[in-house]
Amino acid sequence: MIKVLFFAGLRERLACDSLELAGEGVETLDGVRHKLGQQSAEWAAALADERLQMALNQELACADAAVKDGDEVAFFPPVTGG
Amino acid sequence: MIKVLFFAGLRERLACDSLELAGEGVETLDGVRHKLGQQSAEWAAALADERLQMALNQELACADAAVKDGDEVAFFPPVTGG
Amino acid sequence: MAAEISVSVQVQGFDPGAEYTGLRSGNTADGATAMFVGNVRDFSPAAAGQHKEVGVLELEHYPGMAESALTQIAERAAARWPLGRIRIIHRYGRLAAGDEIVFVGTTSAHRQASLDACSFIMDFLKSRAPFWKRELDSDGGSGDWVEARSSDEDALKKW
Amino acid sequence: MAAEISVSVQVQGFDPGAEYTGLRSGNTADGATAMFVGNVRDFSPAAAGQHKEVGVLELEHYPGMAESALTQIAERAAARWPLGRIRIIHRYGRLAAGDEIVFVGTTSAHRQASLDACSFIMDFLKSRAPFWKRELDSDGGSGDWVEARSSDEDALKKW
Repeated sequence: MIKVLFFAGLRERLACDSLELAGEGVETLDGVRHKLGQQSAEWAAALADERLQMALNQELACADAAVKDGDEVAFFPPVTGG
Repeated sequence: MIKVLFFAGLRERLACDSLELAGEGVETLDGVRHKLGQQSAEWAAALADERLQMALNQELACADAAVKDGDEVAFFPPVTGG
Repeated sequence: MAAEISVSVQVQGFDPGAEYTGLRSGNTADGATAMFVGNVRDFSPAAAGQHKEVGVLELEHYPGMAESALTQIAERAAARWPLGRIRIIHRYGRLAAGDEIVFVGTTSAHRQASLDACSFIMDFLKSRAPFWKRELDSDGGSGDWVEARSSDEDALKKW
Repeated sequence: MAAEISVSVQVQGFDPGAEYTGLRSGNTADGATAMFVGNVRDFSPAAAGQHKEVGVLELEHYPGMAESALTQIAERAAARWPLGRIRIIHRYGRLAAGDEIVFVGTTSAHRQASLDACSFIMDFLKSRAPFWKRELDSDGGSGDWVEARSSDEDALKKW
């Protein structure tokens, strides 16, 4: 399984903090995003936002980063700390 | 009269904190420097140091700045505060 | 000469004076200390012109990643400048106008290194550390998320 | 929107924590505070490689001009960046290793403005404010005057 986390505005829009996703057929962060988008049009739209940032095992990562079983993935809007 | 101050290493080399100089024939900061240099070879040498900075009425100034009676002039080595 | 790095992600406030003391304690090799403190402002930068009052800010963060992101930014700074100590604190949770949000402190033998590193850390923290601000409404309800500014992303280009 | 400028040239020490409090007090318009503190190091930068111990430093200054030079530098910074408050303290007299020499603090609505102004003020202070350092010998006798560094003059070119 792949653990998926959502933060801030995206978390609210999806009404979901985190979920577990079966890793079959998912090879990259973009693959995770596509699989999640199949849940509904709302999820597809929310995850299609080009400004979304992605993290893989708590490090910022690109859409083509390889994902494997046991990984922790996160999607979130551009950060606004500091 | 023109009040002339010396600071730091220059003050020590000249063994002089300050003096009063008659303003006759002195038109610029460089003129003050030349007139002071006439006191002795040691003064001439100390004041010939090209790195010396000059102030006129407590503002950094260039050698050609005009000097008049009642002004306060200062000569000192490059500053090293901070 | 690895820099000493200390990172805290916390709910509670901090005392910049005490942080200064910590950066200096037993540290006479470094003559330069640069510090930056970010506080909650009383108006929203997004509301250009119209000074919208901000009563309370809520900061969400990604636990675990927030600490490691800040540590990595500090390590990048330490690799680039000759730093003695680096201290970063970032708060999360609810904050009122005037409250401290973030502290960055750096020490070095060279003043420009300490100031540049402080600026570098703040720039990367703004665009790379997983924190999100929301302005709560005056009635305490959930307000709008603060939008990221392109000027913050642009600020990274100078490094 | 003239910045509030406060300059002190003094023998006595100062408390950076108290200075931070002064910069922030009643100041919720500015979300950014940048500070720089210079301390007496335990070795001489002139003695490259060979760590010459410095016990005591003596700082001479030009009374009157020192205050006005620092005020002018602060005014130049205020004309260039949108600053709320500027605080500069420079000590003179005898200082021991670890003692604070100089404090520069700036506040702004913009973090980069506060950090750049702090760096600008330190650069101009180093090359334009009339202070001179002398390293006293360990037996308390008059030691050598610190030589000005060309790197300090060069630092002005970026502004």
